Amino acid sequence: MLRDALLIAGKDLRLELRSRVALNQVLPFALLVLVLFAFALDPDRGLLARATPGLYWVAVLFSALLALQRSLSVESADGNRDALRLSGLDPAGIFLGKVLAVATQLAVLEVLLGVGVAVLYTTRITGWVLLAVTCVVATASIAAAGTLFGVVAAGLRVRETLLPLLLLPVLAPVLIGATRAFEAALAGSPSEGWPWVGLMGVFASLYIVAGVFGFGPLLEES
Amino acid sequence: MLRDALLIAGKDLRLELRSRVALNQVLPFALLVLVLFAFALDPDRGLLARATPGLYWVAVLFSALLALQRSLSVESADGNRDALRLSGLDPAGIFLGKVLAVATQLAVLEVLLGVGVAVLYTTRITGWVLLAVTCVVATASIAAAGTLFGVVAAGLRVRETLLPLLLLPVLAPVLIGATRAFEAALAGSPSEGWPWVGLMGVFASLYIVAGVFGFGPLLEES
Amino acid sequence: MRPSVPVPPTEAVIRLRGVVALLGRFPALAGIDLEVAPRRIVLLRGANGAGKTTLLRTLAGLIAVAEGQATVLGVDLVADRRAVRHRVGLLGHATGLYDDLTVGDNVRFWARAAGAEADDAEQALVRLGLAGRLRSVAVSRLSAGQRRRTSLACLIARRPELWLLDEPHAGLDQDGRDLVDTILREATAAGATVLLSSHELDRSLQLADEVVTIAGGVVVADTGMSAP
Amino acid sequence: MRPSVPVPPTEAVIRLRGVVALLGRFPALAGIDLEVAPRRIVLLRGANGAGKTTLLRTLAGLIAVAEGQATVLGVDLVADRRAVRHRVGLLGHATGLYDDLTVGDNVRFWARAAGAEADDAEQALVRLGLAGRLRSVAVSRLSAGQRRRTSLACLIARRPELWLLDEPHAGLDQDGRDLVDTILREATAAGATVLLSSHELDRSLQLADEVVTIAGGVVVADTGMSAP
Amino acid sequence: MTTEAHRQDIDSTGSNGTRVLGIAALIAMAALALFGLVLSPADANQGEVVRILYVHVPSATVAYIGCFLTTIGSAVYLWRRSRWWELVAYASAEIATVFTSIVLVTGMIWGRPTWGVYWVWDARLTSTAMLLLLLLGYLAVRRLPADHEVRTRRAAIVGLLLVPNVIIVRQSVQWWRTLHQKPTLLANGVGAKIEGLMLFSLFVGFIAIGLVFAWLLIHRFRLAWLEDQLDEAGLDVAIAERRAEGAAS
Ligand code: HEM
Ligand SMILES: Nc1ncnc2c1ncn2[C@@H]1O[C@H](COP(=O)(O)OP(=O)(O)OP(=O)(O)O)[C@@H](O)[C@H]1O
Ligand SMILES: Nc1ncnc2c1ncn2[C@@H]1O[C@H](COP(=O)(O)OP(=O)(O)OP(=O)(O)O)[C@@H](O)[C@H]1O
Ligand SMILES: [Mg+2]
Ligand SMILES: [Mg+2]
Repeated sequence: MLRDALLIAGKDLRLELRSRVALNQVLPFALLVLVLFAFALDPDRGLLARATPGLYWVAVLFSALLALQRSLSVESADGNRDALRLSGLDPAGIFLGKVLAVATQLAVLEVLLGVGVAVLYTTRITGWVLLAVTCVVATASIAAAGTLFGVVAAGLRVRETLLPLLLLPVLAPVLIGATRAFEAALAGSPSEGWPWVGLMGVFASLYIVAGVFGFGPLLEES
Repeated sequence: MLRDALLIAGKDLRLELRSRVALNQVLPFALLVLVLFAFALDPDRGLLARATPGLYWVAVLFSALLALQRSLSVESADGNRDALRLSGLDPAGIFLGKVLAVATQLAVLEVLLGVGVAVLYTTRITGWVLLAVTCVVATASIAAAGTLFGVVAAGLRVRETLLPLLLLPVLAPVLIGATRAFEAALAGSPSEGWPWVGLMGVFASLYIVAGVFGFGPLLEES
Repeated sequence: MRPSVPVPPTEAVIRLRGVVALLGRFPALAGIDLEVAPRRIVLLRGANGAGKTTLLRTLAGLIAVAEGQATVLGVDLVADRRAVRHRVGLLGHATGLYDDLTVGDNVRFWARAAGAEADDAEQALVRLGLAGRLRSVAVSRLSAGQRRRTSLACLIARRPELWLLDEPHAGLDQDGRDLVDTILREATAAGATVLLSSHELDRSLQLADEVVTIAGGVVVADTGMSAP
Repeated sequence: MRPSVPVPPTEAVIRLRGVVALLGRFPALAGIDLEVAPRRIVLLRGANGAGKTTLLRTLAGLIAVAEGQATVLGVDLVADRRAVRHRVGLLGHATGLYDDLTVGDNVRFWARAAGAEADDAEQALVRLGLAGRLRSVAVSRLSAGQRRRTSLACLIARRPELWLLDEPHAGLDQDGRDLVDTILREATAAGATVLLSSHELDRSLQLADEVVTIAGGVVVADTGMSAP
Repeated sequence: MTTEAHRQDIDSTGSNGTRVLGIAALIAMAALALFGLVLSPADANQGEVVRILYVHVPSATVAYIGCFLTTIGSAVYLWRRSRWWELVAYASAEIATVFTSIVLVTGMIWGRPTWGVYWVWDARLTSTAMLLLLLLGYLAVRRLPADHEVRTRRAAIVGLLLVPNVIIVRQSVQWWRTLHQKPTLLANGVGAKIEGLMLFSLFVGFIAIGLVFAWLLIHRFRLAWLEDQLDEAGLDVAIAERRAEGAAS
């Protein structure tokens, strides 16, 4: 299973290296979302400052949607899904591999986006540990839930529209949790943030377990 | 040209009738975006109320992205782009037809989303004329710019990610204009809103003209 | 090959001189010389990657001519390659159909787009055996060969002056193959010209009046306009 | 047909009894009976839409058996159709390649996924003439036939026990076609079994030991296990 | 219960059992109207609008039940491939969607006079909205334009995650300040006392809505089941037609 996961993750990251989609397109998009929000909320700077953690995570979420769509569209082209089913790779391995690749890309994105926020919105950053742990846990949740529901949507002509529909309500708790944790960290009271991290941990575990077991049946039906 | 436009629009709307993508998926997604924003901005209700017009248009924009992606993915499957180029249809006609189909779908979406916002965010609605005209002009701008840039992105493997990237900065002025016009309408001072509508009108015309002339060369590059 | 018909002394339908075409930076056509007289059926043969598809797409005005001279149906491709498009009919490897529309919808749409009558679409459907159950099946449900047939129906409905066919027999069953041959012979009889690529030599050599072999993006053998 | 080899009295590799398979609600297979002995090359023929692709995909364990009994390589498809998948090799109409990876990357990835060595991948590349310039070309740049070749290379590298080939000659040039035939003969010599669909009868009838004709989702003619 | 048994005994969506159930539901609804609208007193604080309570709260309860059934049905379907449970999941999801919508609508109608707004971003309200969206997502997948097996399998995965998700959404918002009524039935808070005829009317509401739920669910399930059977009956015809196609050529 682990071997299969690494094989798949390696393949996905190599695809990214060769096509540079995440680097050239998702990242600028994320920055763009930040700028757009700044526009939409502009007149009131105080408002912007207070809303920063929420906007950061909304931006991450929308970018994650793009990264996930890319990760899945790669598998649904021209019979690749069948090829995967025939390959004898462990479905759980495929799932973990894809989660790993997406999470890696998201992690890079989050760091860069964080720098972007700090600069654009002039936010003072405190509570590093909490921030880092929140990022890790939230990223795992997003990647796991995203890959799972991505496969629900994949292979259908309506994939591009169905994925957001399924994913956004599911990721809402992650959005809230990560936002609250960030707020706590930035407000200098990390102890209020940790329960949220725990909650997201539960969520991430739920989706990883669901993925490990559910990915097989999902991959099944073309 | 008009005949071609109607032919294309008819085909796109028939596709929607047969596959129901916009109805079943884009609309719920739009509502979802509204709910999500409310989450991200929650703790402070005053903030939400003040940001309503901006959020409405951000939601419209994201949903428009989905509708546009669908409208374009339909053309980029399996050689359809070549077929269009070979068909002898007037490129300007194709452009106008696709704009028409997207605008029709967006118009329906905006009305429903408007009802959603009015209820969810408990907004009192005034200045109907300004609101309606803003919607018409903004929709035309979004559909025109979206279709134009959509063709730039279409046919590339990274279309799903590239379109938002290209489109969002271009539509930022529309976003601002529509938001300010809505704010003016809701604040009961429509006279402040009309200049913005004029601005968007200029913008819409610009993109329609650009599309009518530029669509041919764009369609050219495979 | 068919017993040759005397070639009428008309202007060539296709005339290429040293044509180079680029895919990205790769010169898939590296200097093609070709001349095709009206009402002929010309077979294009060559190994995989020789440049057959690229040549057909260039002739249809889809790929720019990077170097050389090219005239198709009297239109100079270097000056304006769009002008030729609505007069040729290209059957490519891809089918150009809308997956979510039915067979009937697709054929009607593409026929109307090319300015043909609804009647032509109907006849094409009947001709290719798509007028029954299949008419109202979504294209995404079709078998590979049925998809090809639908694509062919769209082509027939538009009655092109120059037919450019990329492996027209591929995927079709025996009846379908015979039907294609009949249709092409009819088309030339009615004044059209046909250029087809194929790897199925037995059948294609029977069909063609003339054979052009390409390799590495250049013509390496040509039975010529006057050859029997 | 090839001069027949005496059939060894072993268990059948494929045994179908009244197999029904649905695509959506459409019974693309409407009661197939079929028996294939080991080390045979069986040709599947039939009109467009007859159900050849559906049959091959069902045998590969990709489509559920809705009614009837089906055993492939000793695995009961009704009970667990996943168990057979890694032992068969399917070449479908689609190629299953990653557009943005190179030919080499693709073949290596699918070979490793099937548990083959890097060496097998290398040999397959060489065998199909992809070891030169093409090795480092992205799959999206390939010609139709080169794409098919890459897909074949992936298949060869995994050395399946049962080869299920959907129009394996389609798109390949003359050399490619001959190569496919050679590879299939070698595979049966090494103990594998081959089932291929084809519309190219001349070539396929030469290759096959046995011919099965299907129409409307049922077998209408079968030269049988014992036929010459 | 086995698939076979059900195949035989269902031939219409009604049966003696459901007719009795239907009549009982009707009577209960009439009783609810009587108690809810006439006999029970208006609330001291809220006045007449409090009567919405008798529909609002029971609807929420049956919506929860529907969701649980969907998750359980999905799980059993994935585990045992039981078509029966799959249809239970599907039917319950649809009915749960209806009742969740009723909760939202009645809640909003109620909110306007009591809170002055139709909607607030309060924990319970938001989580109810999420629940509705998740149900819509489930139904969207179940009704995809794709093969039957594909739709059911994928919908089942979504259905499986329905209840856990709702619980998490609930958890995640429970620390938010809440405008919505705190649990009152079991608590003894000031001004939140509910007693006498009001309590009894609510009780009638539970019974009436519960019966309606059961009646709707059974009928929806049987409808789905019949559709399913029709598919299978149609299969023989389709197979014959398909074979004829071959014979013709
Ligand atoms: C859109 C607005 C509303 C929504 C979505 C909503 C949703 C719900 C839900 C889901 C429940 C069931 C809770 C549970 O059992 O866990 C519930 C119960 C209840 N609701 Fe609402 N509600 C809304 C508005 C209101 C309003 C305006 C009132 C009255 C002021 C109200 C009063 C109650 C009461 C008294 C209960 C029973 C509480 C208990 O005993 O647990 N609701 N509501
Ligand atoms: N960007 C690129 N880099 C390198 N080679 C390229 C690139 N784009 C195209 N090619 C090559 O150009 C050639 C295109 O050939 P073309 O598709 O015309 O072949 P064909 O004769 O139709 O072959 P087939 O019989 O396989 O269909 C191929 O050899 C392909 O590998
Ligand atoms: N949802 C559906 N509704 C109606 N017909 C369908 C549906 N799905 C598939 N079909 C039909 O099922 C058949 C599938 O046949 P299949 O793809 O197995 O044919 P094939 O023998 O491989 O044909 P070809 O030679 O063209 O590749 C086709 O006739 C197709 O039209
Ligand atoms: Mg080619
Ligand atoms: Mg087939």
